[in-house]
Amino acid sequence: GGESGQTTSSTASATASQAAAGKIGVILPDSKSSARWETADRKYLEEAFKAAGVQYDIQNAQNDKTAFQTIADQMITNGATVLMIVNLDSGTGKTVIDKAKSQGVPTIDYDRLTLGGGAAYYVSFDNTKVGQLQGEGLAKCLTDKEADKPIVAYLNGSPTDNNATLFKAGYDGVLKPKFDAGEYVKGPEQSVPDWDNTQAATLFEQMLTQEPKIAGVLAANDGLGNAAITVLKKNNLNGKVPVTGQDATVQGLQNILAGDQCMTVYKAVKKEADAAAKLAVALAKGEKPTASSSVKDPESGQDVPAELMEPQAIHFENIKDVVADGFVTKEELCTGDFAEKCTEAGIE
Amino acid sequence: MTPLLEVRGIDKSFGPVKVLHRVELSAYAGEVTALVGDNGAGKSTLVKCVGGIYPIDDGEILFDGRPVQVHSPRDAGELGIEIVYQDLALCDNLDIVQNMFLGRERRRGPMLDEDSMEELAERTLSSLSVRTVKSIRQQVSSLSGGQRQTVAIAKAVLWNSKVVILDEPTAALGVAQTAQVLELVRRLADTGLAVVLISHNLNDVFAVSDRIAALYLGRMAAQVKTADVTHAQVVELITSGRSGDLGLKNGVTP
Amino acid sequence: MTPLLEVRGIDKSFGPVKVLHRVELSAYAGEVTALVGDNGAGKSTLVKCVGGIYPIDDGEILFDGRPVQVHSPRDAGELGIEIVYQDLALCDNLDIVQNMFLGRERRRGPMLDEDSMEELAERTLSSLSVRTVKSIRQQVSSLSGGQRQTVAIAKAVLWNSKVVILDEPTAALGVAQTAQVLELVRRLADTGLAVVLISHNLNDVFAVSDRIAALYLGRMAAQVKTADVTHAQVVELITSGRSGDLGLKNGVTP
Amino acid sequence: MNKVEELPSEAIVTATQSPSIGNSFLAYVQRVRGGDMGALPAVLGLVVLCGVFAAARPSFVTAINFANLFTQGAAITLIAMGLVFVLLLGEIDLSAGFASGVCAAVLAVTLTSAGLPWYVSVVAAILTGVLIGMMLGALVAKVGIPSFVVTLAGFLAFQGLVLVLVDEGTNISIRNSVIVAIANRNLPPWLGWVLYAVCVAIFAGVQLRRARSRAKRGLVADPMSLIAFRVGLLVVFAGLAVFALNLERSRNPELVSLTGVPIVVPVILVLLVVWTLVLRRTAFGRHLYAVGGNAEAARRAGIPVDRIKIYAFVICSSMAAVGGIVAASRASSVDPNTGGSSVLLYAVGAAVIGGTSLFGGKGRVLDAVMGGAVVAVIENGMGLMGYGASVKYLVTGSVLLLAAGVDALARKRAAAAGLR
Amino acid sequence: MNKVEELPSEAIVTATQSPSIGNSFLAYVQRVRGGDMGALPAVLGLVVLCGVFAAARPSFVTAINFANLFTQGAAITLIAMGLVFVLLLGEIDLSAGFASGVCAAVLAVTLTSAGLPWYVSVVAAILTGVLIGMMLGALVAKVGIPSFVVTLAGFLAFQGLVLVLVDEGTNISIRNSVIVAIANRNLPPWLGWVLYAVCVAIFAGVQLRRARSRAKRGLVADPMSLIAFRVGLLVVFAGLAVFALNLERSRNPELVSLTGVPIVVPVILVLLVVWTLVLRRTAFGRHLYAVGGNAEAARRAGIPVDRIKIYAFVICSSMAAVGGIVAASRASSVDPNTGGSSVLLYAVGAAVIGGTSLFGGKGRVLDAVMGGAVVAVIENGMGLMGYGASVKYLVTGSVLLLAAGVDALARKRAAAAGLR
Ligand SMILES: Nc1ncnc2c1ncn2[C@@H]1O[C@H](COP(=O)(O)OP(=O)(O)OP(=O)(O)O)[C@@H](O)[C@H]1O
Ligand SMILES: Nc1ncnc2c1ncn2[C@@H]1O[C@H](COP(=O)(O)OP(=O)(O)OP(=O)(O)O)[C@@H](O)[C@H]1O
Ligand SMILES: [Mg+2]
Ligand SMILES: [Mg+2]
Repeated sequence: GGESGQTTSSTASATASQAAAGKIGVILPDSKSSARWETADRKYLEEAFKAAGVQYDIQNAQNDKTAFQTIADQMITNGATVLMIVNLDSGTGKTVIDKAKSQGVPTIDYDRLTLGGGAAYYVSFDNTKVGQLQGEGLAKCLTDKEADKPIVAYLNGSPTDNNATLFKAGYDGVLKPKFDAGEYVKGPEQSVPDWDNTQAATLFEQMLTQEPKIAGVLAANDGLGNAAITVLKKNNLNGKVPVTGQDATVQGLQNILAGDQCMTVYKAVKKEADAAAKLAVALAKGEKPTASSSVKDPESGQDVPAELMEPQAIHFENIKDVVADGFVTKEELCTGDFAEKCTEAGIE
Repeated sequence: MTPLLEVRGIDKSFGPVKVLHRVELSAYAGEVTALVGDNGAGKSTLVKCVGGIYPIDDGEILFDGRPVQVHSPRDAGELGIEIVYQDLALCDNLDIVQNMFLGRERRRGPMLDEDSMEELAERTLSSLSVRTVKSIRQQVSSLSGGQRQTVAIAKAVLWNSKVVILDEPTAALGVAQTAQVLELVRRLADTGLAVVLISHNLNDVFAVSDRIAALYLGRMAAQVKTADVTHAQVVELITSGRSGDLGLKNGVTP
Repeated sequence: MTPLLEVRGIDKSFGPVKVLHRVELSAYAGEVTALVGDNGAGKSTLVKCVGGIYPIDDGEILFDGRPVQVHSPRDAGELGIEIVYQDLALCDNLDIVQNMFLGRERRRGPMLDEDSMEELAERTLSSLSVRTVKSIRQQVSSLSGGQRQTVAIAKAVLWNSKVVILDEPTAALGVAQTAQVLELVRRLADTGLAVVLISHNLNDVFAVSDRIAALYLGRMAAQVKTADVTHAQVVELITSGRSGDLGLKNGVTP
Repeated sequence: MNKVEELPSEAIVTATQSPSIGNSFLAYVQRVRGGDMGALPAVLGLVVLCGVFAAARPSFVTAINFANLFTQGAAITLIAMGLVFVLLLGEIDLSAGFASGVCAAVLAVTLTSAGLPWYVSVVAAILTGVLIGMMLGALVAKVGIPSFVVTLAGFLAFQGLVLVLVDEGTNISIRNSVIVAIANRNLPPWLGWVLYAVCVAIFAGVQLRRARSRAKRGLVADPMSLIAFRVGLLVVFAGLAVFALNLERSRNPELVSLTGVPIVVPVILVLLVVWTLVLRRTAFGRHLYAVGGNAEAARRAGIPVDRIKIYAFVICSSMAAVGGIVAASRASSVDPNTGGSSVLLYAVGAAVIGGTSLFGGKGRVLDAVMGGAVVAVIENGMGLMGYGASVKYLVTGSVLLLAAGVDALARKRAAAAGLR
Repeated sequence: MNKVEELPSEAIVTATQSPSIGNSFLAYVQRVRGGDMGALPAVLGLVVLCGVFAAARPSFVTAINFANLFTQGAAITLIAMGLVFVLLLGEIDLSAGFASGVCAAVLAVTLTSAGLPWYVSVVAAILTGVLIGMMLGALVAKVGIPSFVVTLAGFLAFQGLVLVLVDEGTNISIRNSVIVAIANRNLPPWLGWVLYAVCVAIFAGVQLRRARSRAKRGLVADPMSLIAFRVGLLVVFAGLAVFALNLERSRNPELVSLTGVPIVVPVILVLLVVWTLVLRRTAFGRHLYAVGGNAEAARRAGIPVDRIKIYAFVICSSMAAVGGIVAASRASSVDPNTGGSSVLLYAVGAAVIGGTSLFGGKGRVLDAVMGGAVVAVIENGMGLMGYGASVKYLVTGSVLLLAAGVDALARKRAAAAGLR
């Protein structure tokens, strides 16, 4: 966290320099559904803005829509000339975008598209793609284990998180045909409120009690995956039942190294952040940058200029890619018993 | 003459503890009936049964000869029974006027008529010799013990009720105030109300009452005319449940 | 003879209302000092100032001739001042024994010594003529008014204190219990304690007290030997603040 | 009643001097020093907070930020206003947050899926609130389950209900311009001034009439000078506020003009006045205080305690509905988080900071508004400071503590003076 | 004290018959019918819930599910046990959930980043709890800010603190086998039986000694038959529980064996006994009840009210720390949600369902355990039913209401009999 360096300088100078370069306001969604927002996005965006020498203000709405809007109000009050938002939902997002527009402030949808919002740009990973990778990853692990008509359980993300819906759409797209074909058997499914890992453990424990033959777990992120793995360990089923994840956290990667987790999805946040920062800086300087592609807003039917990143599935074999990218360091990952596994996975 | 208020064969237990045993009591219009008895004899419990605070286990309550059901203080109020309880039950967060009119506020349209209530409360209180109350808009939590008691009494006599029951009303009162309250009690009876007065002070009892009812360990030992008994006899009834011909025989009502 | 407890020039206001005006009071070891006064005169407030419940605005408290600071009930307790307050302040959710030993529980090691406390409580209570308490393990919320008062008195006399102050202790008590408490008061004084007794009942006051202090509208009207005054004089002091040579002149202490 | 009228009428209230503005002020100072400070601590806390934020971020004292404050704090304040009624009884309503969510969802669904006109939707939402309140109240008063448990169950169930209403997690956009206007549009400047004039006139009129009626009855009445002083205060402060809100606050005035009193301000004002009247001038309000102060005494006075409780819950949930409507309007959408996260705690916090007791019997609707202002200022100021998530939580907590600390210490000082 | 001893000693307690098992049982029935039902409603609620879930899902009554119940409910129960102390005072601790999160985070950080041995980490976590409690207690008792506000501020600040400790949202895995064992491993079956024998022996011993000591003093004592009955109950029920937990519950018994009493069970038992003793048999416990019942009376009795309050908050936060450790162990990880979401409300709910009053002065540690069991059974059963999120919220709410309703109606019946 911490304050954004330049904004704390006296406002006199702030207003003076504002005319020259403008000021970028960034609203992150929360810090609990995923660690990325505060640990990765904030860091990379700050670096990019600092490098470009523009003023910025990055805040986190903590999954609170009211706070989200308040922050937007305050940023405009504080003189932001570009607004970059990760919306909590499209409704609030649209209100903020409309308000910003009415004040002549352009907006960038970062990571999440505001449906019907009409932001100037959209920069994101494809969340449905993330789910798709999870589904494919699980299928791969099940094939490796030579499972026969495996029962697959779902630990979905928070029922109130729209991204969780997108992830689910992704992995359902892969797995549902297999269920329909009788290749796999659909097991119990639960959404985990607030992505809460402790609740996830209880939920999964009950699934396992009810359906002891669960042979594969589609967990929406690494935290939920770890919760499932803890329960599996208790029953000495860890490693036998593949579990998925997302975010390539140290925890998830270590679980993969230990053989307890099947895969995770790595999103190169730095690339996303850099792309978004580039657009924002250009806007702040009064330029009109062009985007590499565009997506169609399903609600308004308009094309939104977009920069789209590709997520990457991580299995034991390619953990080293994540380390090589600098997303996690070897020191964090290869502690204690994991040092050996790291060597095995070819991590330098 | 039928008594205005009569209770017959009232039983009352708290869990395993039986506090009242087939108690009888009559209060007549125009008379002061004194209810006496030792600490814990069950006087307050009897009053609370009549007032609808406690449900009774058995027995019946008659008002003006008709059996009535008293299930809540509201029922008692509607019959015209007004009670000053020993544990006063004032709302500490309200002021004197608000307490006095609680549950029977005067209104003008949908709004409260504060001014007329204030006026009336002031007049009633001053008639009870309270000289030290600084303001009748004071919260009752800041009143002295006697002042609280006076407010409770004033509250009860403010209404056009038919029966007034006072549970140790003068316990916390000074000499002058006690005299005023006793005078008030007499005056209420003289205007045709039935008054029941609970008191441990036998001088007061003899001074104002027409009848005396003595409760002993939850049983009604005797109910007699004040003129027919002596001070010593009443003390005996209170402390041992009987006195000569009067009172309980072998622990049961005659 | 220096008084065991003395207050000098105590002032006390509640917000804008001044309740005590330079009040003086002395209580001597071996004597019963009666504190009398009309409702709202300030008796209970004075007692609460001495007990550390209210901070005083001005004046000083002397114990055995030494000026002392009483900032909390704890301080008063440590000096050996034990008080029965008019608003009894028992913990309704505790039983009789627990209330009586509250703050001074007997222990055996780190644990409470329930049995010895129960034994002692039972003995103390029975000496106060309470016959109707069903069990001393009863919660005090289920006690009658007089029973509660008895518990509070028993609690205060259970300790080896030097000064005992009783604020209207007999207000809710029956005839026999009142006699017992008055006897107890006398006995406490005779064993060398200083006892202060607040009461509205002048018969009781004359029966047990050695001195009488009369408070009038927050001012100490007079403090005299009981033997030197008549009943009528005390009534005059209470109701008008003066009586012949005694009392306030033009509203100020002589 | 005739009995009493015959009694000798000798005035007992002799200690009160006929008041003038001078000694009224003196009496006030004395009252405050003696500990009866009313809203003073909350006001003090507000002033300190505003001072600190203004010093740290000059943008805090801009017209736009002043206007933002109102819309930002409105929903929480409205919910807190309703909560006061329940808190006055010594009860609690943990479900108020999600109840507002349910009502907002009803609004959204009837507006979009059912396509009803906005006023029907608003009525439906509020009726939903009434229904919820009746249910909660009945469970508390009639069945006798502690309100904490009932409303905890409500907290869970309503969360589920919101999910059902918004189709398991999607979010419904509200596009009706009237509804969106509530929290996002302003009155035209002239209407602000008209409103101001009406308020001042009514206030002065009521004060005068009251004094005159009391004087006629021979009761102590406020002197003219004091009334003039009060009206003067209102004229100046309300005038300043309206003036500030009528300033141009658009960042690109040539693009779009942004002036006027936010629509939520009169909404809050009207509800504040109505509920204050209900609490202070009707028998129902009196009984509410009585039940909260001493339920047994109230019962003995013949007050229908159960009914009072049910009404209080109904009011609370209906106000939650109003808060939900405002929140939905502000977000222009409803999703399963509406009314969730910290809404409830902030609302109860607002009421408590304003001086409402959690043990019942003490509190005013104005408290909720004052406390709501404190919460809104903290949130607004913290927003301007631009801290990261963790620091913001830490600082918000500390600031909340500080604001409450001013209040507590002031009251503590008073208690030491002997008043509690 | 000598004064008193001279007074004539005439027994006043005459109404009590010397009890036998027969009339003890009669007296109990009479007590229950009279309304003093102790834990009965909670037990009844539990039985009903178990019956319903068992009927709906046969897997509910398997050995594995029985064992799961304990580990699933442990953290909430432990936090609820601590909350009882604060609730007894009529205060509340909204921050207990996140306090447990902070302590869990301290555990995780010292364990992983600092690489300390597990026992040092555990001590550090608990000390953090003590510190938090001291802070909260001081603010409530010394500064005089209402506990709702103090702990609301704590709720926010600790949330921030957790975020700081876990590096703004990362998820720290706990790989220490001892810590992980707490909530995930079991005692060897023989140790379970030893523990059982020790418990029974101690219980019987204490009961006997107590009766004998009272009889010697001439006080009313429990008869042998009653004691034998009580011990018998314990022998049967505890024996059944240990037996069930020692059944094989592995899914692949040939692969791996899974038997024994979960380690959290003795942890909870020991804490239950210790805190029950503190509450019922020490002066501190007595004073806690006194302050909760009538703070003014306690103050007048010379009880250091402030200190008692601080201690209560310290106990509450330390128990939250213990709960946090168990939660961390169970999830084998700590993240910013640890102790968040509904942990606090469930914990308070557990205490209240068990019979603890929110107004102070009434409650036992056992209540928290009983209430915790109700909450755990609901969560466990709902998990087996496999509903979607919205239905689950709805049903959980209703079930909670039902469980509390049984209790409320039983008490209501009692109140009608005149006992309140
Ligand atoms: N709620 C209750 N639960 C159990 N016992 C009770 C309850 N209320 C009263 N009692 C018992 O009932 C008996 C009668 O009490 P009551 O208050 O009627 O006595 P009383 O005659 O008014 O005495 P006093 O003159 O002291 O006021 C007492 O022994 C008391 O302990
Ligand atoms: N907390 C308070 N705030 C304001 N006024 C108070 C407070 N406590 C007492 N008073 C006022 O102080 C005066 C003296 O009260 P106090 O209780 O000392 O009287 P008292 O002599 O004990 O009377 P009684 O014989 O009725 O018990 C009364 O007028 C009372 O209204
Ligand atoms: Mg009585
Ligand atoms: Mg007094």
